[in-house]
Amino acid sequence: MLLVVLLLVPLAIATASFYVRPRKAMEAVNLVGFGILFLVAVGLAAQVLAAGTVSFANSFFYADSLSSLVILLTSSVALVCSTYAIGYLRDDQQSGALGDNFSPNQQVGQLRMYYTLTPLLVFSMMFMAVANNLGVMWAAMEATTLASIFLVTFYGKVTSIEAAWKYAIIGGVGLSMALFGTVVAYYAGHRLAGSDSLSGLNWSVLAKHAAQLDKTSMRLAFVLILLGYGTKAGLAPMHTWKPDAYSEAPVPSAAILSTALLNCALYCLIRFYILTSRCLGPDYPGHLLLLFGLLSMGISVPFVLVQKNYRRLLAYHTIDHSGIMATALGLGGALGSLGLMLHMAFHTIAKSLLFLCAGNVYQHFRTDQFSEIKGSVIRAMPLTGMVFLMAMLAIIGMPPFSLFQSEFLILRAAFDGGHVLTGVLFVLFGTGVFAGALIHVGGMILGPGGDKPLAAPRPWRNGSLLALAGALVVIGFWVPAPLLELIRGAAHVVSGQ
Amino acid sequence: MMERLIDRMIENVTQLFLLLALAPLVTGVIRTLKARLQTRRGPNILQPYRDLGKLFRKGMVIPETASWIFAATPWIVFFSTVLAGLMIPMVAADAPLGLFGGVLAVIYLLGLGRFFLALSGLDSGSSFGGLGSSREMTISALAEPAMMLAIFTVAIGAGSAGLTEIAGAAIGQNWRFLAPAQMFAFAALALVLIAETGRIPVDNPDTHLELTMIHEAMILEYSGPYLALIEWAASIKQLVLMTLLINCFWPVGLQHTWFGFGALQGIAWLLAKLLLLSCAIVLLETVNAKMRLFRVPELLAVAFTLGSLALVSTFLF
Amino acid sequence: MIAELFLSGIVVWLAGAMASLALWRQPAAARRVTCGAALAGSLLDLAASAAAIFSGSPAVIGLPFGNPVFTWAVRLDPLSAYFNVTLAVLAAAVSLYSFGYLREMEGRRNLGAFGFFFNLLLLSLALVFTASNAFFFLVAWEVMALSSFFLISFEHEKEKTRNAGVLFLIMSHAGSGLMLIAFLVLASASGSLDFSSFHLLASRMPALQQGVVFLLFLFGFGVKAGLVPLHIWLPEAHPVAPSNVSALMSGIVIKTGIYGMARVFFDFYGAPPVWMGTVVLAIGVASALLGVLYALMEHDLKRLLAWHSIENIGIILMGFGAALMFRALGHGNLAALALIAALYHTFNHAMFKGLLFLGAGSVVQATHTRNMEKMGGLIRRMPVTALCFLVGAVAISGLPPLNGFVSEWLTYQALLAGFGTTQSLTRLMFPIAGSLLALTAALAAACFVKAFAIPFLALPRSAEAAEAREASFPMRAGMAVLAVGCVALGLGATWFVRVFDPITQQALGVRASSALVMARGLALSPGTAHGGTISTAGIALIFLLAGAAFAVPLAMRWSRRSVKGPVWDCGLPGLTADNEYTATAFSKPLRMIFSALYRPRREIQAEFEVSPHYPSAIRFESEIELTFEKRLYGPLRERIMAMANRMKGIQAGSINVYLAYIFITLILLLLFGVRG
Amino acid sequence: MKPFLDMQLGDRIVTLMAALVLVLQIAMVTQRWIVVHIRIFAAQSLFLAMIAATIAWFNHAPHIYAAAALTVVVKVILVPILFERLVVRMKIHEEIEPIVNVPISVVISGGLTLVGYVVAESFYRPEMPGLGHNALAVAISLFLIGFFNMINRRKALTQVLALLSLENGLFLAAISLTYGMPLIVELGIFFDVLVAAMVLGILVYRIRETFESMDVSRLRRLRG
Repeated sequence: MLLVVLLLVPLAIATASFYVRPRKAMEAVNLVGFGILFLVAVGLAAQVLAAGTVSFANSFFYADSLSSLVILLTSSVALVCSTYAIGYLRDDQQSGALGDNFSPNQQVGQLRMYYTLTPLLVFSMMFMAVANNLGVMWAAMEATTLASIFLVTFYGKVTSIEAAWKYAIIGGVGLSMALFGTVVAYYAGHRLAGSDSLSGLNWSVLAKHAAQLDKTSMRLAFVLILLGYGTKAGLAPMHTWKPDAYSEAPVPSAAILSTALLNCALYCLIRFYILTSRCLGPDYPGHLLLLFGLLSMGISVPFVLVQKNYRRLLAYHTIDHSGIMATALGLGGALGSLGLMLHMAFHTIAKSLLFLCAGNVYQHFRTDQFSEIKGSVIRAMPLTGMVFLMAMLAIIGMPPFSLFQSEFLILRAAFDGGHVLTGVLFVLFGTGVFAGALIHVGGMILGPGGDKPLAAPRPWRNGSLLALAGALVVIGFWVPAPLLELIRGAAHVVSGQ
Repeated sequence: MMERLIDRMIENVTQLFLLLALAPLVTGVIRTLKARLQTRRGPNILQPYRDLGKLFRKGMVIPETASWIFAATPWIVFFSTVLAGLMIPMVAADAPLGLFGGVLAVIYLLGLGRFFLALSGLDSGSSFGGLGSSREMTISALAEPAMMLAIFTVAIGAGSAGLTEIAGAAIGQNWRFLAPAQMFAFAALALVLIAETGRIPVDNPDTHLELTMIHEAMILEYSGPYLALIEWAASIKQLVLMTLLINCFWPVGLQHTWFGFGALQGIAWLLAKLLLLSCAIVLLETVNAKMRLFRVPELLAVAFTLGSLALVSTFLF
Repeated sequence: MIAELFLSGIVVWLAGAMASLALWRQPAAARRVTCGAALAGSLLDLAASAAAIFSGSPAVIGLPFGNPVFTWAVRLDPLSAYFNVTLAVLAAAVSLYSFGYLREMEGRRNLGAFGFFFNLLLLSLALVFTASNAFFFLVAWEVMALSSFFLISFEHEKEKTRNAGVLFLIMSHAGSGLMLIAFLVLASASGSLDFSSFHLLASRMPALQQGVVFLLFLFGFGVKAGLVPLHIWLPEAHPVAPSNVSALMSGIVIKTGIYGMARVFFDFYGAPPVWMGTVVLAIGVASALLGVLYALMEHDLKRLLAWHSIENIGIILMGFGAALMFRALGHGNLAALALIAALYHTFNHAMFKGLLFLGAGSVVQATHTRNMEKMGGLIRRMPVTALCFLVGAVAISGLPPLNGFVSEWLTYQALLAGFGTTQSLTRLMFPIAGSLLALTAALAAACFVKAFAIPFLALPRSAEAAEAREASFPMRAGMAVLAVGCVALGLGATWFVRVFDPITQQALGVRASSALVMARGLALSPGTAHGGTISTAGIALIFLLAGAAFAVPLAMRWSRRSVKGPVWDCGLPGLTADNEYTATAFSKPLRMIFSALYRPRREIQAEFEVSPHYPSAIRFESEIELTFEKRLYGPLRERIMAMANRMKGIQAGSINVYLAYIFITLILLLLFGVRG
Repeated sequence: MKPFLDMQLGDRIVTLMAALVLVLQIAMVTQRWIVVHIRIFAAQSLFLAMIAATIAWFNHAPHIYAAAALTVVVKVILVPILFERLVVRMKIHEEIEPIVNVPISVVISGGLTLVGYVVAESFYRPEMPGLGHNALAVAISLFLIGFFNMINRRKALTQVLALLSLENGLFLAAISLTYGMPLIVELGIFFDVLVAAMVLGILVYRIRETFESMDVSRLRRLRG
């Protein structure tokens, strides 16, 4: 039942904010709506913790701890970002960044587009998470692309249209590969339950009979799926759209894309990984995932080292981390899966925080080039500067922040599993990214300070900033027991143990 | 127990007396011999005593730029040198103050003195002092490894780093020093001795020619009793190093312990050997000219090579 | 009891950190809270660890925080306790000093942030020394690195400072990467992260693995300890930090590397192959020699001290190397001797290097420059500082009767005894190392003649130096504590070596002190056959007696006959500071002798007015080349950057190319992935 | 009515039409005129619908008729009309040279077809009814060629068309392998395709507006 509510809430938000007139109303609708959504997600998590799995409409909707974790993360990100967006978009509107020489009406139109498309995006992510049928899951995934394209073109700049085009085309190709994979998987399993029966594509069913699936088809299916959803997850070499899209979209949307949407793509990958590993044994999918994971981590290093633009830097960081998570999935096992799930949770917090900080800096300095900011952040905006530095240190795996713990787990899985080379490369790339990020971001935040005046107080933005920062610090020392339970549950789903 | 302590006291006092008394004499002897070798009449052998006496009676001029370091240095130098002197076997194998330190202590006590001497050289602010300190510290630093290698070799031969044991092990086998290891070590140590005591070809103790002096430059600002202390300490240091050299390598006549007649015998032998060594030094000084400062490292490099040769040859033979 | 004390120390530090951060708007309050908390925490820690050294069973303490996936626990065994004592003593002195030192910064800098990271540093150090499993160790390690990073880049408006901080953090992180790998290899062998499960584990692993893990640890910890050639960050980072932080950095932070090595070499390894000891010994010699050689050329007082840290780490490593070799050759007692020498020197270095940095801090605060050439004559303006600095200088030069001499003497003895332990050629290493140690010590003495004489003696070389003011009382007190420590550790050697019994017992199963102490605690002996003895106490005693009996009375008599007079200046009109020997001039002979290493570059510009023989002004400038920075790291960095720039071509912007990547991947996977 | 229930016949028809679809795909690679391009796409989709209908007839799988009908509605009627409108509004007629010139493109397409067969060959199951492997090979080839066509084209609109033709390959695979996905899934997919086509159309239009051209090789501002 909650599953349906979960879908209805964002739909309601979308329709409401499409029809209400004044800006404040739209803001209120979004804020309240996502607040409710978050509560619903928490409720669902509670149910899952109690019952193990929740399903509805003869298991057309289906949620286990894995999907419930993804839902929880998505809804919390959505809530924080909608809070942040209020301050962010108001600032944009005053500074006329929404598009030069726009009439007030057009500006409100822009805002409406944002406030309508974001809930739609969230809606499709929710749908993807609760859909039991792999085909429906695919459809939902495609819907996320469609919903987010016009968020990328939000500012209507030349570059943003270019970014949107690349996003759309590459994403489209990727998703059609994913669909192909789904079809083949269906073929691999369509003799279990009679064909054309809806349940033939139900994950719960396939997972049950994974052993009887047709092996050759599953091999093909997994390759296609890996490339397909890997494109959405931004695994190299399908990652090329990410830096463009993330650096052009409005910051709150970029935050959602780089955390929640990444989780969703990985979620799809995980679902198929489970099927494949149960059918073919963990080695075949595992090695492929390791290959792509390491490639993504490796490819992000040089770009981080010589990056000039901090929003693109963050994008490459996301590529790095999707690589890390793919590696974790490839390593599998109890440790690997636990590491993966913890990392997903931790990364979601840290990365969204980073994007919000970047947003603050961008709106104050009106540039996303390191060279033009040159170490005046800490002076002009002490809070943002501090949090930015902290979050950056967290994301590059510095203790006591939590990402170190998950990466430590993953590495341990690597060495215990005898993947020594993987472990060594992991550390090597990690150091490279560390160096690059530290040099650039450190140089941007610390320094003599420039002519920029002290930034004006911005309650909405800094509020959400502080909330996330607090969460980031606390979670390094103490993870709430239920959350940890949920994560462990998800890890169990992945490792099948 | 008690009388053991008293014996020690007596030994210490005796050796102390020997050090203080002999040191100027050795300097005097060397000077006179050198003069004679250069067919000069030269000063009286006892001249150094007279100099010291005169200096002690004189008043002194303290540079107004100097600090308390300047006043403290002569004492530290003097005491540390004498202390080092009590740690080496002169008459009998067991050094009176052997318990307080062995050869390492000797070297480092001399080092302590040198450290403060160099400080005082810089203390007055005169550029000569600085020049002297800089050169002194450089040369002694370069001399250090050769000395240490030689000592290691000797210690390895004797199976100990304690001077008492070293000397003791050497007693009786008077021709042991003919072993290649010993020879090399001896040569190395001899070179070091020359560098440390500031003799030609490294330094010229008699010169006051600005650009060539080393030790003299450091103490240029000293006068009166303080100068006396320092000069005395310098000659004691020379005596100590010479004794060290001869007693470690050629312990002829060295006694095992101090007892009445033997002690006298030991002293006699000591004097004889010192005389011999002085002659050698004089010979060396007259046939050599003083080196340029930047040739000195080469000399010490030779010493180091000799030391390592000695080491290797203990390994081979 | 121990546990409670230790925990309360941790809590006090934590509270101090939080409180001073909260008080960042009231500088004075923040300063007091910072230093007070640091001091109190150190004293508590001192009590706890001092008790822990001698308590038979190591205290295991679980920390109240931490998440269920990993356990956060500490264990206070003798080794950890020993390093904790070192930390606590130094930290106490430094926090005392900081009461006065930080007052300068009030209102000009954010003391709240400083206090936060300062206390956090102490906290993390204590945890690094005591962490009982690999995970927690790494957490503490990185927190330490982070807080040091923020303290180093505290004056981050200077670019040099920023770069130094970043360089430090990157290298430190690379080092911890190596450690991480090594730990995980061990963990995968033992199936647990607990240090207790690593005990003697490494020696049971296959030879190759053993060697690799050893090297990983050696270099991983070596980065932090500042071994040559991993040292380049150290002379950059230590000087730019505030001086009380530099004291901590050089005194104790680099010792975490030493602690890690001790933990690994003597706890995880049973009897390692001989080559390991040989490697450590060789690296130790190299670090000692290069450290002091570069120090000699330095005229930045704090940089000079930083280079000396590298030298002393080298000396400590000589002890470790010898101990490892002895262990491999089966000489437990000698191993104990060498280990004692190394650990003793660790403590000593913490004392005198901390003292020297604090002294340098007072001087820099008084003269507003780190350049020795602009100081001079300070012994009159700041006598106490000068005296303390002198004590430190004598101690670090290894001169009797202070503590530096004792530990170097022990090292010599170990090396001396080493020759007899084997017949193979490796035994030549011991005497060679010994002689190079002698060279190092002598050069250090030369260097500290310069480092003391140029700033403190003769005439002031600049206006600032001329009206320098003596350090405030807390600063003097802080320095005095450490100076007393240096003296006590020197004279009380025979008493102090007993501390090592539990450690050698734990590491090697040997209790050595009884063999080391002779003549009712009057003298110290190496405990080997005939090693010779040493009695610093006796030497000091004789000095005192002789001084009292002769020096004082005679000096008083002579002073009646003495007059103040001008310095001999070749008859030129009066001596000025320009006539004085400079630090550059002082080190000139060595610069020429070792020019092969330094590759000095000099340029002289003279302006002539009257005749070409009498220049009216001469500008002399000389600089040496830092070999490793220039030949090793520079090219490496450039190569990496060039490669990265070439890689950027991947993201050239053409969507057709982007699609082609995917297409090719797809084809390849279809052809080779699917059909298996 | 006998022959019309004969599997053999069905197999023949499906294979034949699949072959035609493949030919049309390759023709699309060679094609320069955008309008013709669109029409070929429509024709291809029509053949696909017929294949679907045939399969539905011979296997008595009524829900595939729905899929066929949807194909006709969406891909044969709506999308082509939409795009031709777009073409008219933007007054564009001719595609500029593809990146790889025509003959080589054809050769490459041939090679890709081969790849398709190589991959599909491992799926051949004698025990399974004949409609299987041949069509899969064609489907994969369609997919790959469509993909290649996307890489090969410079004009935004043609890339979109290539994308859609690539999805035709998917559709063929779906119906010939598994006799179509479950209906609701099909509905979802077709809805997505329709929306995607519209969204992409709008994008194309905005590109045309901002860049005064549809040449995507000009979209190279974002690098590094």
